[in-house]
Formats: sequence, structure tokens, C-alpha cells
Amino acid sequence: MPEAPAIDPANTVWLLVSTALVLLMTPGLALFYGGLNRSKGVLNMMMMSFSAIGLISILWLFYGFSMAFGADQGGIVGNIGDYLGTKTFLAEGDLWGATAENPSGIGVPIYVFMAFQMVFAVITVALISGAISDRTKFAGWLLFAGLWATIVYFPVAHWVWGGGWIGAKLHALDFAGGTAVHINAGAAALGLVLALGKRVGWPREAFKPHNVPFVALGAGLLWFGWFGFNAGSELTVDSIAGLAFINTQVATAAAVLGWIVVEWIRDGKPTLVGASSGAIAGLVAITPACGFIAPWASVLLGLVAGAVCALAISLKYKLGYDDSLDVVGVHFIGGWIGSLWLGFFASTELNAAIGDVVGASDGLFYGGGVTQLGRQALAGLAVTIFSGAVAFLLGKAIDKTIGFRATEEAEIDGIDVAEHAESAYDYSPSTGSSGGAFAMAGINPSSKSTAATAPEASSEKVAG
Amino acid sequence: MPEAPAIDPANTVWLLVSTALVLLMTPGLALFYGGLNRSKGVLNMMMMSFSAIGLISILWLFYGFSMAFGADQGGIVGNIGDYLGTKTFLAEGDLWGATAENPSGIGVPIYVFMAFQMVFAVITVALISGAISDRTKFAGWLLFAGLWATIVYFPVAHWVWGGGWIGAKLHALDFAGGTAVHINAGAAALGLVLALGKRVGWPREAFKPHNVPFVALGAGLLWFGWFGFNAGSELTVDSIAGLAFINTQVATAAAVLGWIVVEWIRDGKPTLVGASSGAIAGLVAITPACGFIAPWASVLLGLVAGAVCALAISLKYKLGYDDSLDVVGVHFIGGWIGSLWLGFFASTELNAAIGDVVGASDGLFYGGGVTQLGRQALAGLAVTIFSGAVAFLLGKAIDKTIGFRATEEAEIDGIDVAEHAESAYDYSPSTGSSGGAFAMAGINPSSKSTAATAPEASSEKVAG
Amino acid sequence: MPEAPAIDPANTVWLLVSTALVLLMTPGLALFYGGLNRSKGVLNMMMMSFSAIGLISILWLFYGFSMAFGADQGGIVGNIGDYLGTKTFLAEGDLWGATAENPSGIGVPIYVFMAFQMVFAVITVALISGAISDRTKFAGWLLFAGLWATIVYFPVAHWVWGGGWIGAKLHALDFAGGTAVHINAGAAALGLVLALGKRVGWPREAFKPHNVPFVALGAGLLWFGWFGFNAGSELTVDSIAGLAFINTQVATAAAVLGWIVVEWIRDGKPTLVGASSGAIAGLVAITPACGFIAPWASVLLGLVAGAVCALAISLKYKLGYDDSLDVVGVHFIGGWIGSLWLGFFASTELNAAIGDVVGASDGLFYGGGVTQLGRQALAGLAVTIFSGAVAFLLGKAIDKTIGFRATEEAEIDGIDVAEHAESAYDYSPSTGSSGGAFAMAGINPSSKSTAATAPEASSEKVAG
Amino acid sequence: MKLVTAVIKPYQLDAVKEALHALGVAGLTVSEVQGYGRQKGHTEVYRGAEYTVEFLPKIKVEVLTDEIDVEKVVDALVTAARTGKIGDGKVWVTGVEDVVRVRTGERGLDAL
Amino acid sequence: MKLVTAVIKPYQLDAVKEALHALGVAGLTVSEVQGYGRQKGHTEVYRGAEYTVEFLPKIKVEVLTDEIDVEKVVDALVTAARTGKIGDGKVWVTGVEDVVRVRTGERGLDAL
Amino acid sequence: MKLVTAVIKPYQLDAVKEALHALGVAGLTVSEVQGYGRQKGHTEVYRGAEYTVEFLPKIKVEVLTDEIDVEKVVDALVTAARTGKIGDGKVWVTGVEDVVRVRTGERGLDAL
Ligand SMILES: Nc1ncnc2c1ncn2[C@@H]1O[C@H](COP(=O)(O)OP(=O)(O)O)[C@@H](O)[C@H]1O
Ligand SMILES: Nc1ncnc2c1ncn2[C@@H]1O[C@H](COP(=O)(O)OP(=O)(O)O)[C@@H](O)[C@H]1O
Ligand SMILES: Nc1ncnc2c1ncn2[C@@H]1O[C@H](COP(=O)(O)OP(=O)(O)O)[C@@H](O)[C@H]1O
Repeated sequence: MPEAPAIDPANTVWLLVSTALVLLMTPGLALFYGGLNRSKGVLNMMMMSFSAIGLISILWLFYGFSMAFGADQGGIVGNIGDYLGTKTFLAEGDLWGATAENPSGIGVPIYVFMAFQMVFAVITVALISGAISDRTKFAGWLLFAGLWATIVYFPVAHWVWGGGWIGAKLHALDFAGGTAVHINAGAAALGLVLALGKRVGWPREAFKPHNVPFVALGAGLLWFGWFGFNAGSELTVDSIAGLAFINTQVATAAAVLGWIVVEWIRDGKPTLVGASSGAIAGLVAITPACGFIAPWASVLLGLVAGAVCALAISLKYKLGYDDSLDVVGVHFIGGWIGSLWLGFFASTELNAAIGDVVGASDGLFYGGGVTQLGRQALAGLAVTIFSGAVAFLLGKAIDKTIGFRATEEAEIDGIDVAEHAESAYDYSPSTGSSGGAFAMAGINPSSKSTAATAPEASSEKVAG
Repeated sequence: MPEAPAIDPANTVWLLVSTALVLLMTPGLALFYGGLNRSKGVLNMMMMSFSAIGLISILWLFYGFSMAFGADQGGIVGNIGDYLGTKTFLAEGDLWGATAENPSGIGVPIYVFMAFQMVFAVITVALISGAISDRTKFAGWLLFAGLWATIVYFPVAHWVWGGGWIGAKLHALDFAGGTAVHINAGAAALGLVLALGKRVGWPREAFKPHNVPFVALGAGLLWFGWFGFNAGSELTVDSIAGLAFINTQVATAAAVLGWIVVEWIRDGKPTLVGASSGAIAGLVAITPACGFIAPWASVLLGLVAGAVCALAISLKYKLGYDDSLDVVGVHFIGGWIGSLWLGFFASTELNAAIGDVVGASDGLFYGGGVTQLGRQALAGLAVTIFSGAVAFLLGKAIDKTIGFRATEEAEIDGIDVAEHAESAYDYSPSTGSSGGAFAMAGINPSSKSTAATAPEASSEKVAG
Repeated sequence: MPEAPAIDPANTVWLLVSTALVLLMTPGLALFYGGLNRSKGVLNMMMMSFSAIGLISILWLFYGFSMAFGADQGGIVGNIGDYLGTKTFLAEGDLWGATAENPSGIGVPIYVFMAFQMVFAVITVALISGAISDRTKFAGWLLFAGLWATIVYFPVAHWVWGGGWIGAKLHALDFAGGTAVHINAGAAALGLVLALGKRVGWPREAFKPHNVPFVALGAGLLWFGWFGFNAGSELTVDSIAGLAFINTQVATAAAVLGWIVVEWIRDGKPTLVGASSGAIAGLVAITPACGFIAPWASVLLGLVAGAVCALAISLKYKLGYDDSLDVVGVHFIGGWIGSLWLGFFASTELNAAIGDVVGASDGLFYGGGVTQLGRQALAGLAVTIFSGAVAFLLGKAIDKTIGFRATEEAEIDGIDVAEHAESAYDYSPSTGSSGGAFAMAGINPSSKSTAATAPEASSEKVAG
Repeated sequence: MKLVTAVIKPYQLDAVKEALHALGVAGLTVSEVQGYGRQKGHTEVYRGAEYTVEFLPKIKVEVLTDEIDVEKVVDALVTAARTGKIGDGKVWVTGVEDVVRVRTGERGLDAL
Repeated sequence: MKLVTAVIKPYQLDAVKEALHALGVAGLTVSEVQGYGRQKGHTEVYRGAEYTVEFLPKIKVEVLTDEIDVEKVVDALVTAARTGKIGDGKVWVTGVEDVVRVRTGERGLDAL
Repeated sequence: MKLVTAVIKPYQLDAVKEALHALGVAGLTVSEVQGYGRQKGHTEVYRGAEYTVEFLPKIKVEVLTDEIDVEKVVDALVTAARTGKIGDGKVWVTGVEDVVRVRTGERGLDAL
């Protein structure tokens, strides 16, 4: 162990790359969600993701990281003064995990670790948006995103990874975010949907994907980025990072098969939406488990998660909540499956950190009894209730105040035009040569902007 | 050399990243192929790639890796018991290439190397699918994929890289997969097309790309991922990895130019499909050669590969095989060009491993005579015949048993609906607000799924 | 310091990855620009980017790198003989920055550094193309691209980073390309637009994006790749790379917010095109500054850049130049903002290299007075004038000789068909089954290619 | 025989189809059109420039029908398509001289 | 003059165009429509929920023609569009009072 | 009442709409069609194979109008749509027996 603090270049490179990979997941998610949505709401869908990147990154820098990873305050939250965004951390010893005995920590600059965790916060918030497509005001979403991140995500990240009660006292396992990210976002999605209600026409009408290749490409980008999410969460370059990586791959592959097999049996045909959804279900389920179980157990987990989530997405029709793009069916259920899986298949033989670092036990099938299973369930339950309840209350409160639910008219005409004055596509051959926006001849366009001569249509001349 | 086995963190990071990059290539390929296809078969096209990721990853984990990289059995195949998927490899010494004298091998955990090679197997299988678009049953494809991988790819990977006869005895060179991947997949594509026959209407009708931006984006993602494929294949971080990287870039750039120049001269106009196809041709051709030749020779190779492949895709009209998306014209021909190029331009001065590790000779232009050219040709020929023949026989056998070729009706109506009960796009403004699926008012949708209240259209009420 | 030259594996991995990331930016840009364009010119738009990858990579290998990074010739250009593309650099000591005292330099093979800088040259050229969409002949673009790169980019890169007058004598700061890339490309865009003139119908008609999800996805890919661009520009794995990384993230996030807030206030609605454009504006502005300022100052910079660029894009209507996709409003203005920002917020406390390596001063707010501000302005001005003037002259000269501007007819019918004989989309259900290209029955297709039996439509039979 | 053509709001297609089906109308043909009329279009913003999109998406429904049923068809169409808000569209009737069923060659009423 | 309108299966457009061309018909206008009739639609599945897509893609062909040629045009259309399977579509004829060629202002038969 | 149908070049739609508006025409319906006629299509290349795309994008404009105004409408349309180059399109007039405004149920001229 070095006396002077020293950067570990390989760990640092790995985290830099992983951070970039996780950042890419949110545009990937935007595409996945956008493609699943109707064409008249695709932009609003994507905008919820893009705005989450914008807003949550800033909150994280200024106080979120402190709340999650500052010195523990009674197991509940980190000390908000520790890493305030107004400070800078560029001294030689500003390495993550540095202590007196281990002045280099994991050898990664604080800013790199902060950026890595930042993109986790971003995508967790973005995940929620898939449940409420086609029916919300954008201002309401922004407010919700900021508040939910502050009240729920930042503390929960502390509970699970920052020295809070779930990790440090309950000793529940969560390698890369089954509880902190997927159960958390899934429960929030459910709470928010219950607060905001169904879309006009649901479930009578068909709300089918408008662009399935986007769905598949989005799933592909998510898969790619998820390697950073999962294998990056080991934070160091070692054999467990390799284990997390290969487990992510094989569980996801198995979940693709699990989902399409269910479709084949139930519906007679396997679909590409199913294969893509299966991939996400597998990625979700392996997330908490990827560094703690064996590859063969990951394959099994993937098969189960793919198959169960393929069935779970029908729950909404039974129970009557309009979770548009199945955030509950995939992330909530998938997160639970992966988290409980650890109660059966986690093994200190595979990863000594299970016992040494987290203080957790072997799973049931490795002779650890049901202890760990109980811990996993308790952790999941606590986050489910807390996140779901806060999301529900925030949803109601925002709707009562600044307004959250869009009008029925906006839903019918399309939320993109209503909230963003944009439409996604224009394939018309006449566009820009007279048609499309059908701006009138002879009139110099101008906008309401300060630039007095920008385009403006001559609505008053012709629409009368 | 360290006494105790130790991970090399930089090599490990590089292989982790490279693996993620290569994984991304398959969704990239799905997009490339999907965009080139007609709109009514794009989902089936992409589904063949996505299912390959699902299926082949699992087979690779359980026995494929052993067949390719287990201890050599007579030059033909690896010992299947060596790395069975039920085992775990997390001991300190479980590093790839570890031997008694060199207990660290290349310093990369076995799981990382296994994952890297896994994504090679995946994409090789996926490549084949481009040849048979719009005409196959999905079940037939899945069976073909699993069998061809097992009978052909796993052994051929062993022949070339796993200690088998092509690498170890014939001393043929293949840096990243000219013979093992591209000639192999291209020959299989040809065999399979001959077994399954032409599409209805081919070549009388136009089968043009339905979404050229997808083609270009797919090519972009492939190019990006290919750096992992090629420079990652060096397996260690050294100057040869850098050479492989820059060669990949400049050969591909040159091939873009080579292809569009041919188009310009022949057709009067250069196209974006041409530029994208040229990029793939260049990437294919440089694959076997990237670590063995000089950058200027790579530029030349790219120009030649781009130009020749641009001409070679017309072969199918002359010879009458309906290779839908030109897998033969690009991968087979491009792979051959790159592989033979080594017989001219490989040089032990550039990369000592040519002689030291593979036991190969300098190319003709570096004073090595025609020896190496002969070896390259022999290796390519063996793989061409083996892979092509097996693919043909599998194609015929599957068609005779569970059925492989779709009905003419399915082809005309579109293979997406016929095989996957999905259609790719719905840009209708009325979707989900009454039109689109035109579900009838007043009826609670329900599915055949166990969830009794999921959507269902009221076909019996209105279709009568 | 090692006596023998030795590769630094972590630095090398980081630069390899960064190079791949930056390469991906150009296809990402193609998508971003392509989506913003009308559908009848999307392919031409993307083709300008793809051809830039092809052409500039080759020029860079053969002489561009030498011109930029060869031994300084009077502050103006590098010695062209130093790294000619016909040489090879694979000796042990062929590491970038190697000197007698420091035989390892930064520990990165020359080819890796050369490839990293290659993709910078590529994207700088590609950036320009967004200004002249829908109106140029492809041959004219190719010629312009090659000449502008040779006359402007290669020398300017030398001025800024290669030991030339801007970096070494003026001591102006540019971490990753504010002056060298964005001001440079933006000024060229302006010059070229002035040379080529407006599109038919501009500004009377609406030229709106044809595919906004492409715009957002393109922005997402650019964001992802930009981490390589910015954090990779540190060239070594250290805490400044981490600083550059997190600054890139938070400035971009803030710029998303800045841009949409302006839209919200001015137009009443925030848009996804705005969020995407804001991201690009933030990425541009933080580029020169990312390794030199504190994260909180980056947030501020992002807000300002997002807001100002959102306003600046209306300039073209006031001043009457048809910069189609706002290269000037975003890259030129954004580059200037970021570059001047250094005059206020750069601090040697944060990054000692500011003083030690570049010889620059602290910014105004860090007690350095206005010295650095003046240097930044001078550097920007010089590049603006040089690049703008050369671009204008090249535009005029090419138009006069081989022709650069397309005919009005080509503009109205669509530049894709006119210049590339391609159209981007075919969603027709009848495609390939009779409709689409409506090839006639009973006729064997054939092309003008040497392959006598390739497809050809029976135009003479039916069009008479 | 008559051809009844209706230009309606997309959201009403469902109700229209059901109403026609209830009448026993065996077939119809629909297409996507853009309408311009009293109903105002919406405003779109692109990079600070505002554009009024004056054409609104509409659905055109065409029904070939028996002379005797025309009134019933028109009434059913109008009732089902009505929301009472501006932009509900038009229905018009034109005369048809002959109809042929392609499959069988049947003509006139038998072809419907 | 007459307007002959045909709603046919997309795959038959080729044959139809050729048949009309053989007749000497100088021009035609086609568009994409969706048809509903005796022919059943297909079923699509989205995440476990089944939807019947009842509207089928069809092509509408419109040909302006001389009164004298109407029968020939209709016959050619019907023959070329026929597959004999349900859903082959309809052809109908309506009267046209005047036709103008935009380019020249020619009217009536000269405008065709 | 009459229905005036025009098939025109996409680029001319603007001028046509303005001309009709100037005449006081209150509404119209447009759709995208593909035309085949004297005007040559263009050639596309896909991987070395050349295809003639014979159908050209056109815009179809439909205007319901008063009998009395027909000539004015036709003339305005023809003049505004004319570029003088081949492919400018056709305008034709058909009789309409009845028109209904869906919103109000008004019939005939009041429905326009
Ligand atoms: N004279 C006309 N000719 C053809 N179509 C018309 C005409 N007037 C209106 N339409 C169509 O009817 C639609 C509705 O007309 P509009 O004037 O907006 O409302 P309303 O029918 O309720 O008065 C328009 O969008 C257009 O498609
Ligand atoms: N009454 C009708 N009015 C308008 N179009 C019709 C009518 N009936 C059928 N069609 C059109 O004709 C197509 C074929 O009709 P269908 O009943 O399916 O088969 P067939 O014509 O062989 O009896 C339909 O898809 C629809 O587009
Ligand atoms: N007989 C016809 N029936 C229906 N549409 C026609 C007919 N002839 C031409 N058209 C339409 O008019 C358009 C222009 O016709 P074309 O012959 O190319 O030029 P022009 O009208 O200038 O002589 C065609 O693209 C087609 O849409």
C-alpha cells in the first residue's frame, strides 16, 4: 500500500469509460421509450429523459452527491456540506475512499466517482417517465423530477451504497442498483401513475409502438451502456469486474430467450418488442446480482426474469393502472427478482466482499439459510413503500398546484404539439418547398423572438 | 515476470471495453441490415440479430468456449470439458494464457477473455442472416443459428485461434477474424441462400433500402465497435494495438472512397448506401490484416476492398443467387481480399509475433515469397468449403423437417406480420386515438394471455 | 522517470477509447444534422459527414499530422516530412512526446496519438457541412473539404496545439478545441454560406427538421463521444482528466436547461430540438475550458452558452445569411463564449499546466487581470478571419470552376436524388412487391455496371 | 349507386366505422388527408422561429352504397363523426355510374 | 369524360400499370389507402396484448379517360388486378364534367 | 355543387392555396399522391443496380364549391399551379349531389 496518495490509472480509466457508457444509457432509454410510444407523444417522452440529464446532473453536483455519499448521518442521509458543488476537489489526496490507513482509497479521483454516480441518479429519474407517457405537463415533470430525486433517490442511494442503514446495518446486497435504482424507480412509477390516472381511451384502445427499430436500437444502446453500469460498479479492475461483465451478458441473453419463449407459447409469435423488452428485463434483474453470483446462476436468473416480466406486464390490465411502457412490469418486478435471487444464489466463495465488506450472508443454496433472503426483502419493501408513497404524494401535490395532468384535448391532439409545439416527423415530399408548414408566399418570416425578422407564418392572413 | 499470478489492469480494462464495443456491433448490424431491407421485413431482419445475441451467448458459455479454446484435440476442436459453463473461474490464477512459467498469462481474467470471444461468436452468426432476409421462418433460423455455431463456428475458431490446425500447423495469419469470421459467415450465407432459394419477385423487382439513415447509423456503430474487434484482438495494450487501431481507421476510410469512386464512374452518382457499404467492406478487409501490415498498405487495401466489393455485389445477378443484403459480396469477398493481402504485405519487421507466435512468413513484397499467400489461400478455402457445405445441408435439412422457407403469401404480405405479428412503424396521426389498430369503442380489450383483461380487438364483432 | 522508453498502458487505453469515442461523433453529427434537415436532403447531409471521415483520415495520415504536429516551422506549420504516411512508427521509442530527458513522453504510441488527432480533423471538417445543406454539389464539397483541411485546419491545429504561434507564443488556452475546432469550423461555415448564398425559398418558407428523434439521438451520441474529445485531450489519466470529464457533463446539462428556459420564456414552449441544440452548445462551450475551470464555473458557462446560443441562432434572419442548421449560432458563438470564459475563470490553482505548460495567466476573476482575455480574443479573431476568408474564397473558386452550388431544380426536387440518386425512406406497403420503384413485370433487371444482368427498370417501355 | 365521401377528425374514425357497421355497410376505404378550413391549425416552434401549421390531419372515408341507403349512410356518418367543435368536417355524395368487384367481375349492387 | 377509380391490392399495381399502359393510357394517379371489407385483417401482438388490425393496405388508382374507352379501361384494370382471392378490391366509374391540363390550359379530351 | 380536384406539383401548393384564399374559398382538403404521366421519373441507384422511379410525388387538392364559382376556382387553380413545365398536372370537375357540414348538419351551400 502506497504511503502517498496515488491515482490508480487503470481503475480511473475504467470508471471514466463506465461513466460515459452509463451516460449513453439515458439517450438510449429515450429512444427505447420513444419508439414504444405513439408517434404524437415521442418527443415529450424523449424530452423527459433529456431534461432529467440536464436537471439531475446539476442537483447532483451541488448537493445530491453529498446527500448520498457524504459522511453518514444516522443511517439516513449523507452530510450535505461534505461535497457541495461550490467546492473543488483537485488536491492530490482527493481520491475516493481515501482514509488515513489507505490514503489512495480506490485510486480514483473524487470527481470521477462523483460523475459515475451522477449518471446513475440521472437514469433512475428518467426511468420513471415511461410510466406516464402522453398525459403530463412538462413543467410538472421537471418539478417532480427535482423533488423526487432530492427526497427519494439521494437518500436511498445513501441507504444502499453511501453508508446508510440498508447497506451498513441491514447488510442487504445490491451490486449495481436493483434496490436503489430499479425497485426504487419502479415503485415511483407505480405511485405516480396512481396519482395521475389513465390516458384517455386506455385500455380500450391500442397504444402500440410507433417505431420498433427505435425500440430495438434503444435496447441495444442500453445493453452496451449497462456494462458500465454493472461491471463499472465494482469500481476497480479485478476479476469481479469480469464476473459482473460476463454475468450481465449471459443473464441478458437468457432473458431475451425467456421473454420470447413466453410470447411464443402464449401468443403464437415471438416479437422484436419482446426480445428488446426481455433484454431490459434481464439487465434489470442481473443488476443487483452481477458481482455476487455464478454465471450459470445468472443464466437461470435471466430466463426467469425474462419469462416472469413477460407475464407481469399484463398485470396492469388486471389491476387497472395505466403504466404506459411497463416500468412496473419490467423494472419493479425485474428489480425484485434480481434482488431476491441474491437470497438464494449469493456466495462469499465467489466474492469475498459479500461478507467482508457488506457483512451479508451466503444465499439459501449456498448454505446461508434464509437470513439474506429476508434482508433483501426488507430492503426492497422499505424502498418500495417510501418511494411509491412519496411519488404518489408528489404527483397529487404538483397536480393540485402548478398542474401535472394534461388536458384531454392535448392527449387527443398529441402531447408533443401541446407541450412542446413540435411534431416528430415530416416525411412530406413538399416540405420546405411550399407545403409542410405551408408558410405563405411573399411574407418574410419573423418570430416572436427579439430577432424581429425570424420566420412567422401569416396565420392571420389565411386562417380567418 | 511476476512469480504470483497477477491481473494486468490495463489489458483487462482494454478487453472489457473492447467486449462492450463488439457487443454493440450486433445491434449496429441489425440496424444496418434492417435499414437495407424493405419496411415489411425489417423486424424479422433485426430479430435474427437479436436472437443470435440471446442464443449464441448461452451456447458459448456452456460449451462453445471450450470447443474453441479448450485444450487442442488433434487440431480439430478444443476439449469440451475444460471450461464448461457449470464451472466457475474466479481463482487468483484463472487468468487467460497462464502457464507454469508465465502464471499471469496476458493478465486478463478468463471470464473477460471468454466474454470477448463470446461476442465474436454472436456477430459471426448474425452476419449470415443478411443473406436470407424476407423469406424465412424464425424457428428455422434459430435452429440453424444454434447448429451452425456448434458445428462450424466453434471448431473454426479453434482452428484459427484456439491452437487448431490453421493457426498452429498451417501457420496462416488471421489477426481478428478474416478467415474465422468473415469468410466463414460469407460462405455460410452463400450455402444457405443456395439451399433456401430466391425471394418472390427477385431479381425482377426492386428491393431497395427502406431507411437509408438507419443504414448509415448502423455502419457508424459498426465502425465504432470494430475498434474493439480489431485493436482488442491484440489482447494487450501495446504498440501493435495502436497499429491495429489506426489501420482499421485508414483502411475503412479508404474503402469508403474506393466504393463511391466506383459508383461515381459506373453509375454517375456516389450514394450513402455506397459509402456505408464501403465502410463495412473496408472494416472486413482490414480485420485479418490490421496488426500485421503498415498503414500505407492498409490504405491501399481499403481502396482495393472498397472498389472490388462495389463490383462484387453485382455477381449475384450474374450467378443468380439472391443474397439479399450482399453478405457474400461484402463479407466473403472482403474477407478473402484481406486474408490474401497478408500474403503480400505481412511483415515480421512490423509485428514480430507473425514469426514468433504464429510461425508465419513475411509476405511476397517483404521478401517472403509466395509461401504465406498459399497458406492464406488454403485456410480460406478450407473454411469456405466446410462452412458453405454445412450451411447448405443444414438449410435443406431444417427446411425438410421443421420448415425454414416461409410461404409466398407471407413474403408478399410481409414477413414481419407473418412471423412476428408485428409491424415496424405506425406514423398515423390517428393512432391510439381511434385509428391505427382501429380497436372498437366500448369493448374492454383482453388478450389470450393469462391476464384475462388485457387488450383484444373485437374482430368477431366487426370483421364478419 | 524510466531510462528506457516504455508505454504507459493506462494512458494508451484511455487514448484508444477516446479515439473510438471521437470517431463515433461524426456519424452522430451526421444523424443530428440529418434529422434537422428536410427529408429530401438528409442523405446528402449525412454523406458530407461520411465522406469527411473517408477523405480527411487519409490526408491526415499522409501529410496532415505532419503539418499539425511536425517540428515547428516559424510558428506557422509543422515539418511535413516528419510523419509522412509512407513511414512506419513501431519502434520501441516511437512514443508521443518522447525527448532525450523523457524518452517515454506521455507513454502513448505515436500511432495512437495520431489516430486521436485524426478524428478531430475529421469532425472539424464535417461540422462545416451543416451550414450549406440542401444546395451543394457533392464533388464541390469533397474538393472544399480536402482544400480547407489542408490550408486551414492542419495549420491552425499546429498554431494551437502543435507548437505554433497561438499556443507557444501568444499563450492562448484551448483545452480541447474551442479555437482550433469550433471557432474554426464556425467561421468557415459563415464564409462558405456567404460564398454560396441562400436556399431557394429561404427565409420565406419553413425548413423544419424531418426527424426529431434522430436529432436527439445524434445529440446523445455526440455527448457520449465528447467525453473522449474533452477528457481524452488531457492525454494522460490523471485528476485533470476527471475534471475535464465532470465539467463536460455539468456544463452540457446546464446548457440544456439554459436553452430550454430561453425557449420557454420567448416561445412559450421548450422543445426537444432545443434541448438537443442546448446540449451541443454546452459541449462546444466547455470544450476549450473543460480542463481549466471549476465545476461550478462550468455550470455557469453551460447556462450562459445555452441561453446565448438559443438567441444567437436568430441572427441569421437579421443578417440574412442562410446557415441552414445553425453552425454559426452554435459552434462559432459557443466556441467564442467558451474561449473567452477562460479569460475570466481559468486558474492555475486548478490546473498548474495553464502556467507551466502553456505559459498562460489566471483569468480575470482569479486575479490575472485582462491579459488572458486579450490573448483568447486575439487567438479567436485570427482564426475567425483566416478560416472565414479562406472558406469564402474556396467556395467562390470551386463554384466558378467545377461548380459548387446545385441548380434550383435540384433544390426543389431534392438534393438527395439530384446528387446521389437515392431517396432516404420507403415506407410504402407495396415496396418490392410491385410498387416502390415500380419496376415492370417480366423484365430482367440489369444495371449499367459491368454485371450485365443486374436490375434496371424498363423506363423506355413505359415512360414514353 | 352513390359514393359517400367524408372528411372527419381522426379520433372519430372508430365511431364512424362502428356506426357504418351497425348499418350493415360491408366495406369502406379510408385514407389520410390534411384539411384546411375554419378550424385553426397549431403553432410549432423550431429554434426560435414560429410556424403556423395550418393543415390539420383528417381522415377521408369513402363508402360506395346503394342509392336507397345513401341517406342512412350520410346520417350515420354525420352523427358518428360529430363532436360539435369546429373542424368536424364534411360529408358529400356523388353519383357512381358503375361498380365492379375485382375478384368476381360482379357489377352494380352485387359488387358492394 | 370519366374517372375510373380502383382500389386494389398493392402487389397488383405493377400488373395494373402495365395493362393500362398497353391500352395506351397516358397517365394515372395512385395513392395509399386502407381498406376494410370482407377480407380479414391480421393480428398483431404487443407485449402480450393482441390487436386485430382490420384495415389492410390498398392502392387507389385513378384514371381519367375518354367516355369511349371506359369499358376497356375498367376491363383491363379488373383483369390485371384480379388474384381471385378475397380482398381484390373494387373499381368504380364516375362522370367528369371537365378536365384541364394545368401546363397548357387545354380542356376536355386534349387534357388527358 | 361541384367538386374540383387538382393533381399538382408539391412545390405549387403554396401558390394554389393563396390563390384560392384570395378567391374566398373557405376550405380545402389535400393529400399526397403519386403521379405517372408524360413527365419522366428519376433514376435511383442501389448498390450498382439502377431503378427508374416512374411515379412522382404530387399533391391532390380537393375543393367543394358552388356551381357558380366553379370556373373561377378552376382558373385560379390552373393559373397558380402552372410552372409551364411538363408534369404540372390536371384539374377536373365532378358533380356533387349533396354536402353536409358534420358539426351542424347544415346541407348544400351552407355546408361549405
Ligand atoms: N370547400 C371545401 N372543400 C373541400 N374540403 C373542405 C372544404 N371546406 C372544408 N373542408 C374540409 O373540412 C374540414 C373541416 O372544415 P372546417 O371549416 O375547419 O370546419 P367545419 O366543417 O366544422 O366548418 C377541413 O379541414 C377540410 O378538410
Ligand atoms: N362499400 C365500399 N365502399 C368503399 N370501398 C369498399 C367498399 N367495399 C369494399 N371496399 C374496398 O374494397 C376492398 C376489398 O373489399 P373486400 O370486401 O375485402 O373484398 P372483395 O372486394 O374481394 O369482396 C376493401 O378493402 C375496401 O378498400
Ligand atoms: N389520365 C390521367 N388520369 C389521372 N391522372 C393523370 C392522368 N394523366 C396524368 N395524370 C396526373 O397528372 C400528372 C401530370 O401529368 P403529365 O402527363 O406528367 O404532365 P402534363 O399534365 O403536364 O401533361 C401525372 O403525374 C398524374 O398524376
